[in-house]
Amino acid sequence: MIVVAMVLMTLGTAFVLAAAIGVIRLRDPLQRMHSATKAGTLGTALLILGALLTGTIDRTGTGLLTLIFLLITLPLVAQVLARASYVSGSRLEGIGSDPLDGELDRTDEMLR
Amino acid sequence: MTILYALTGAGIIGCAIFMILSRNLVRMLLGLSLLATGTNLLLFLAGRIGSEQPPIIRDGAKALGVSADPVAQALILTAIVIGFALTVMLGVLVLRAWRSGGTVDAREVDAAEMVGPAQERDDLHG
Amino acid sequence: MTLTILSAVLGLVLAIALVLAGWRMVRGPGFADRVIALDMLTAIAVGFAALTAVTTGRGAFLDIALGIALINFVATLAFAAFLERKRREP
Amino acid sequence: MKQLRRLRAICVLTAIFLWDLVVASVSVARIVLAPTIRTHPAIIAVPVSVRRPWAVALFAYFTSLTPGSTCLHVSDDRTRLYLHILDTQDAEASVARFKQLYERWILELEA
Amino acid sequence: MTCMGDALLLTLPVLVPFLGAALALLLRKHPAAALMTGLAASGFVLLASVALLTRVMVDPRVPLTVFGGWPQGFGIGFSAALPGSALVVVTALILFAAAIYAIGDIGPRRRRGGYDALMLAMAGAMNGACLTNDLFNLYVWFELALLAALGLLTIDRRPAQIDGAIRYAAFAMLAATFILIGVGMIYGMTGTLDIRTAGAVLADSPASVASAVAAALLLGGLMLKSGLAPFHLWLPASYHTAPTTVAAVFAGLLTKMGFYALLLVMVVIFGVGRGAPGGAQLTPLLGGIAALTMLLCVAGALGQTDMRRILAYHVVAQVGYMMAALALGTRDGVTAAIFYMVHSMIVQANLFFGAGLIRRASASWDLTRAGGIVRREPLFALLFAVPVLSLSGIPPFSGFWAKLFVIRESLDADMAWLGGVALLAGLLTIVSMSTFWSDACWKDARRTSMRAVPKSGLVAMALLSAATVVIGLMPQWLWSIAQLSARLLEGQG
Amino acid sequence: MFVILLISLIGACVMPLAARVIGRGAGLVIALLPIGLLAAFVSMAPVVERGWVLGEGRNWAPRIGLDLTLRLDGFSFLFCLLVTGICALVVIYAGGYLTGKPRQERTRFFTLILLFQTAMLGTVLAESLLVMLLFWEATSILSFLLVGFDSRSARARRAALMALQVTAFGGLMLLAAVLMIGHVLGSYSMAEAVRQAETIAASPLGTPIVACILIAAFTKSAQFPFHFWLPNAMQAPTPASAYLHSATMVKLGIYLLARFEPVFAATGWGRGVVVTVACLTMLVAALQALRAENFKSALAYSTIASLGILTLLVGLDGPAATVAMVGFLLAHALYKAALFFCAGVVLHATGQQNLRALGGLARVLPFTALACVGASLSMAGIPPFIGFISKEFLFEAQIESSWETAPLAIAVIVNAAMVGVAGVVTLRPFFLGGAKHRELRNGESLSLVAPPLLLAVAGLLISLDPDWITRVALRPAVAAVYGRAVDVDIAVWHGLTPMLMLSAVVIGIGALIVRYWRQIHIRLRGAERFDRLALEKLWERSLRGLMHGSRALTGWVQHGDLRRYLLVVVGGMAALIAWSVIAAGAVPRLPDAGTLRLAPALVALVGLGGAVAATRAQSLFTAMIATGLTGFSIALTFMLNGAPDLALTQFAVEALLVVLLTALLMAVPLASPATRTPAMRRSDAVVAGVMALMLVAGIVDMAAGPQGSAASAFYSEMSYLGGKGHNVVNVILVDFRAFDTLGETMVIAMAAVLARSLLMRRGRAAQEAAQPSVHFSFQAFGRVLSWTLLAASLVILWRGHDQPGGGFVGGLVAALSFALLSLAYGVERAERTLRAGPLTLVGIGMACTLASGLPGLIAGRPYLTHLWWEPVWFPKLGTTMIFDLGVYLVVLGAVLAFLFGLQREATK
Ligand code: NA
Ligand code: NA
Repeated sequence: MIVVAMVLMTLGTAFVLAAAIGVIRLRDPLQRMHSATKAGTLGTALLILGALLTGTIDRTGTGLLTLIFLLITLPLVAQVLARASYVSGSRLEGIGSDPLDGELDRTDEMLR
Repeated sequence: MTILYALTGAGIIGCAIFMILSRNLVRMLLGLSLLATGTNLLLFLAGRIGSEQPPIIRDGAKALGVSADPVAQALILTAIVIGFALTVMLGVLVLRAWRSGGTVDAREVDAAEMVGPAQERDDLHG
Repeated sequence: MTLTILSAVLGLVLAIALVLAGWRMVRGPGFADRVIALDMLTAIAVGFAALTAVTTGRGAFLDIALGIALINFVATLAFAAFLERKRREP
Repeated sequence: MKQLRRLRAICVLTAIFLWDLVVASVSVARIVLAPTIRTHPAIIAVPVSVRRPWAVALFAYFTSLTPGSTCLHVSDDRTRLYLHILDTQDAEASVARFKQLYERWILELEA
Repeated sequence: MTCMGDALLLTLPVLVPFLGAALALLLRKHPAAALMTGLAASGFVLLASVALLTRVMVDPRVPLTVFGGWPQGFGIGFSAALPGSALVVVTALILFAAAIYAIGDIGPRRRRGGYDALMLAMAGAMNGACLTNDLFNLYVWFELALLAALGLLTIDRRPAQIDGAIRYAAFAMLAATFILIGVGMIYGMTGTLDIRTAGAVLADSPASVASAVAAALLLGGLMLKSGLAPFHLWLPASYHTAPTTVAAVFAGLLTKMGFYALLLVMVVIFGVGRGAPGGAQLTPLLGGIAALTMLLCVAGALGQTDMRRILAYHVVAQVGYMMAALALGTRDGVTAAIFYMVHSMIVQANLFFGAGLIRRASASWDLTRAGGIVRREPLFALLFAVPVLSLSGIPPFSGFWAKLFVIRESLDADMAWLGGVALLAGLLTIVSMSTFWSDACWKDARRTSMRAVPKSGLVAMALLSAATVVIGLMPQWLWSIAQLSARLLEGQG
Repeated sequence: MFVILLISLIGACVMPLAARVIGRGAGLVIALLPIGLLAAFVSMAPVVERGWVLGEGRNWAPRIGLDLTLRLDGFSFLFCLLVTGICALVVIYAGGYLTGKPRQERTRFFTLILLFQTAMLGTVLAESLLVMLLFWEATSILSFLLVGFDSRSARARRAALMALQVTAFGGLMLLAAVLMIGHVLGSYSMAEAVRQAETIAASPLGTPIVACILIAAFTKSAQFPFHFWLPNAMQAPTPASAYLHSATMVKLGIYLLARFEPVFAATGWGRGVVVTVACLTMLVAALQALRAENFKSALAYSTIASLGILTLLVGLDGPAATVAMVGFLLAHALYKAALFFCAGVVLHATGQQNLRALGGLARVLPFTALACVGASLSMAGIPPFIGFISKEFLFEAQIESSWETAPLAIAVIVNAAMVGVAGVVTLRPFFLGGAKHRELRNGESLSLVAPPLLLAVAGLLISLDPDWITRVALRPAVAAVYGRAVDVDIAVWHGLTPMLMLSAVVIGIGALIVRYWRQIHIRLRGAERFDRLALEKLWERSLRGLMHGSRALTGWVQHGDLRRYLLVVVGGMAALIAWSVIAAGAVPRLPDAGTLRLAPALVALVGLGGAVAATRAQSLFTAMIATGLTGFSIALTFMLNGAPDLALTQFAVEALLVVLLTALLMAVPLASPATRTPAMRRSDAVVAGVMALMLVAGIVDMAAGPQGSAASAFYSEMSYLGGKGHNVVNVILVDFRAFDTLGETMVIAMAAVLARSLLMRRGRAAQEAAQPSVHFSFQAFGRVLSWTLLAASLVILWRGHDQPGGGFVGGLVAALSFALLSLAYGVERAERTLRAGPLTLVGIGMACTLASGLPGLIAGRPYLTHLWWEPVWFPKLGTTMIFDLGVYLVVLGAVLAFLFGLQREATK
């Protein structure tokens, strides 16, 4: 059990690190958002799961609640951030056609 | 660790002071918020650091074992909330200044220093 | 014991992630980049809470994890709302 | 019977959700950790069949999980979702996948 | 008197204003009810504080209550050691006078803005600061006073008020930081927040960098609060923007609260006057600060024609005298400082009251435009002469004794030069205040139509003027209290 | 004597009311008071005559060293006679002089005059120097009020201010002198000071004491260079001039000098200074008296000259000088008061003061002319008037003193000038120049002419039969001043003495001056350089300079630039710390290095990095994000060091700051162009850096010191047993140190009041704000998430006593839930959901918090003693919960007050 816990924790942390690297390396805010929210949150979820499995903590309920809340809010945060990035005029790398053009107001110049 | 934290706290305070000295009122406001943060870190050192254990009595126990100093934490908790109230209050003042004068440059927000007949028109109240 | 060491190592990794996210927050270039990096911090903080809970064996830190998740989520939304609205002004 | 169908839909959706989450994260991590970043981002419009607002929201929600896709915007008449896709070669395939994988079950719920 | 009675007496000066503030807040939509709440609470606090002082004078055992019923040193304690309980009475007197004055000065709009709640909160803060034994608690009261002050300052939302409040807030937040770090360091060094215990621990330990830094931080922070030069700059930039009643209460209470804390910290914790390690190195500096404050701020007053600004500068200059007394580092110096503080609180508040009435009558804050009071409002002119003369140090008013003590003690402490500076500043004060009175009251009004001053204003002024005269005629009474206070402060009571 | 003073004081307050009732005769009625007092003093004559000293003492404030001690000796007695006697005449005279003035003004005048009488009596009767000082200052103030009596006149006000400022300066000097004497002797007794004159002079404070006394005396007695206020003081109504500025008040300086003669004589230089100043005064005054254009100022300058003579006599040694001083004091009071009265009559009658414009009044004002002649003859020192006798004494004193001839020569010249002035003021208005005035505004009346006539006659009678006055007043006075009895022989005719010769010379020169006055006068007036001798211009210029200087200084200090203000504060603070550390001479200590924990170290450094980035950010938004990074890292630091409560609170605060400050940033421009030059930034950085280093030194040294807190140990032990809570931090907050929390709650509440009064309220915004444009999903899920947060906040509140949480965090999280609502649906919706106004929540919360302490108080325990109830059906219930609930409500209400207000303002 403890081994599973440790593996999960390590894996989770690795995901978080990967997400952070993505935030650095990816080229535009929308791409970075994918990395930050998804990989980051999954990593954290695994970390919590691992921590719960170590058996040293007597707060399984809280841990699970955290996990669920994180996972439930993750897509919402992703959507809101994505839209905010878009309308705040972020540079979008490599996007060919933009069907949203005309549908959603967008600042011409990126807010910076 | 103590020295590192002391350097960090004081460094934050130094940066905060640098920002407070700016003439942009919003910058000053952010500086004051930073100032509170740095101060809290220094206060934390007054209780000494060393234990990662929270000052929470374990279930079944009657007294607290080795843990971080609870008094310093209680003080900081108070200080955090007061600092928050002050920061936000200053924010409100800055916003009002912006609404009335259209500027957040401290050099142009100087109505209080200009005393005399000019400002008397509007300050009679019943 | 191994758990403690592992936690320390993982903590360091999380700290590095924090440095990276912090770097993006500070460097931008856009407001959106900074906000996204800020959201990344939530995950890191919750991770730290979980690790601290493991090293100290205290569930209190998991309460904090939940608290952070609840709280920071609103901060992200507030920033997003700011970005949405601020665009209308020159 | 209807309740049962709904329960099944919820279970399926949860399972898809968790699975997709892992897949999404792994794929993002792969992209990120690759020696050179090679992404093909795109913004695509997805027509929506479900009508109830919560159902649309749910659809948008699930599309935001899949490997590297996020709902950017829901059109005001709630007939289209606009997705940002991190790495796609074939936009049409993606649209089809969303409709097939999620919308079907959400329709089930809405019914 | 039982212990229970003590607990009640010590709690009321803080509890009643706070309860009143809560009530006033809930009643804020009904200005008349808020007014009555404020008036009733102020009056009740005055009675309670007089009862407390009487209790202290009657029974030599210092009344003490520890909130929460914990042993002394482990909870926050209030004790009515003398300077505190005397200041509570003065505070209550000023606030009661202000409540009366406000009847004619604070209209429904301001009351709906929360005037009464803010004022009562400030009263509670001031009383708390006077009674508390706890260093951090003192900090909390300072913050409360600050917030209440800012609320009162900006109650009309005028640009000048906002600007003044920003300046005030910026300084105050720096001050709070200094004080807070200082308090934290005291805790870090002594492990206690009880002022006396901390002082005892520090007195027994050798001088250290930490104690030197903490002493400087607390001194600097409290200098900011009490407006001592060169940290006084915020005060003349903000006080004058407030409504009259508010400015009067500020002048009477705020800086004195800062100075009282300064006194407490310097004497009790750092043993100024006892040559204890920790604060002794600062003593020589205090004299310079005092001299600078007196001269710089009197000069400030001389350079103005706006009544409120003149008075604001005098507020600070007066703190300079108190600092001069403290700087002597003797027990009689501390006594003189306490005497001066009480005198100055009453007089400063009264002066602002007077300025407000002059403004009411002549529709201008500018001295060059005011005038004609003696003929239109002879009673007011007479009442106003009392604080004017007292501030100028003319006998037989309280200010004469206050100045006399400062100078006398400076001689006894072999710091005659400081007394000389006080004398010089006194001369300049006379020049300033005689011009003030002559211009405001004596000369002819520029405008023919003058408005009558409200009766409530006169009643408030009469109250404070009477106090000034009583102190002037019976200086020994206050001197004895101050002397006993100084002894208690130094832990020899 | 107390009784006398008391009667005088009460009388001063009561008697003038007569002027309200009675018209013309008021003066006579009111004069009963001074006459009665005079009678009382005369009745003491037998005692004084024997050289006894009457003493009385009352304890006033012995701890301050202030005893209300009075003493009546010969010198005081003489003054008392003058003060009360002349007061009687002044009051009578004023009764006539002020007819036509409104009753209120007359009442005021009489009150002031009688109060002044009291003050004078008090000054000369005081034995304690402090008491003397009290009355001395009172005379200054009353003089101020009397000079400026006609306050409508700018000149009068200016003169009054000048008089006040000069004499108040002197008063402060006297205060200093008295305090220094008290310091040297340990007593404020005047007798003691005189007795120990040598001790005083020999003490290190001897020189300043004497200097202060001399300055005090010179200002009061209008000696050069402080003389200029007196001619200006002639703006006072004439009766007041007669009383204050010739007969009595200005003599207080002489009184002081005479009393302290032993003290300044004991220094090597005291007499020299006094004599020199006296001579200068005499010369200047004589010159100006001849230049004076109008009646009253001629008299004023002659008064200054006379005061110079008196000062000279005090300065000269030997008994004859004392005799001469006492004699001249009396003589001068008599004739100068009379002359002022006459001047007043002339002014009253003609409205004209210019000596060259007046003439031939003897026909219309015969009695006045008569009195004037009498007084002038006395002034000119013509036998058999008393002035002659005093002049004789003067010359005798000079010849007998140890001084060389210079003072003598000056005295001769000055006296000659006095003769001239006396002649001029008599002859010109009354006898020369033809009948210029046919129509008079006011004629003579009994109350106007009786006083000067009485004085003139008194001058004559005394010199013809000097025995009584010599016995009763002069001899005891001389004895009192000189310290032992001196044989005083007053007679008009001493035979042919050198003094007589000198008198003759004086009269001769004087006669010439009278003859050629017009020429001399015009010539002297033409010489404008003498104007400068008046020194009032200099005084006013220096006052103006003071004002300008002050303004310039204040402008320089109070320049209005907030940055420089704050720089002064921070720089000053750093300097203060540096001084403190260096002066304390302690060596900094270092704590044990301990183990370096990498992750926490890195986290802390990220915090520092955020702060640095915040200082360098171009945009305010970036600065805010960077600030947030710091806050976040410090919150993590708290968590990593065993402070979950702190971490949670800090996270909540950071989140709320984001919500609230973005609302601010919504309104203001984000770009913040540089407001400082690079040089400024550098200096700011240096100051900030130094300050930071100081703090590091202090904190590190503190951490190296011994550790251990009794309070912490107690709380750790008692938290559960006494406070029934597992979370020690929370128990501290709601129980051990609940009073802090109470205060903090009030802080937040007041912040809310401020926010509410400064920010827009519901209903103030004209139209409903449009739905904010946010993501559809956000609106779809917003409500449920908001309820989740609200529920969580209640859980946090509830569990706070045992687990991380409590009222603060609970309230903050609850506020976040409303923030969520307002972000998703607009602030209107959030406000509607709340239903109650934020301030109402705050008020209820305050009431809860405050009330939670009352049960304990009612139960006879200290306030905030929490009571617990553990029923079987529930774990535990305590008043702490009410307390924490109050905190929760206050925090929630306050944050919402800010939130709603800021968001409204932002979206306006
Ligand atoms: Na002599
Ligand atoms: Na001689």
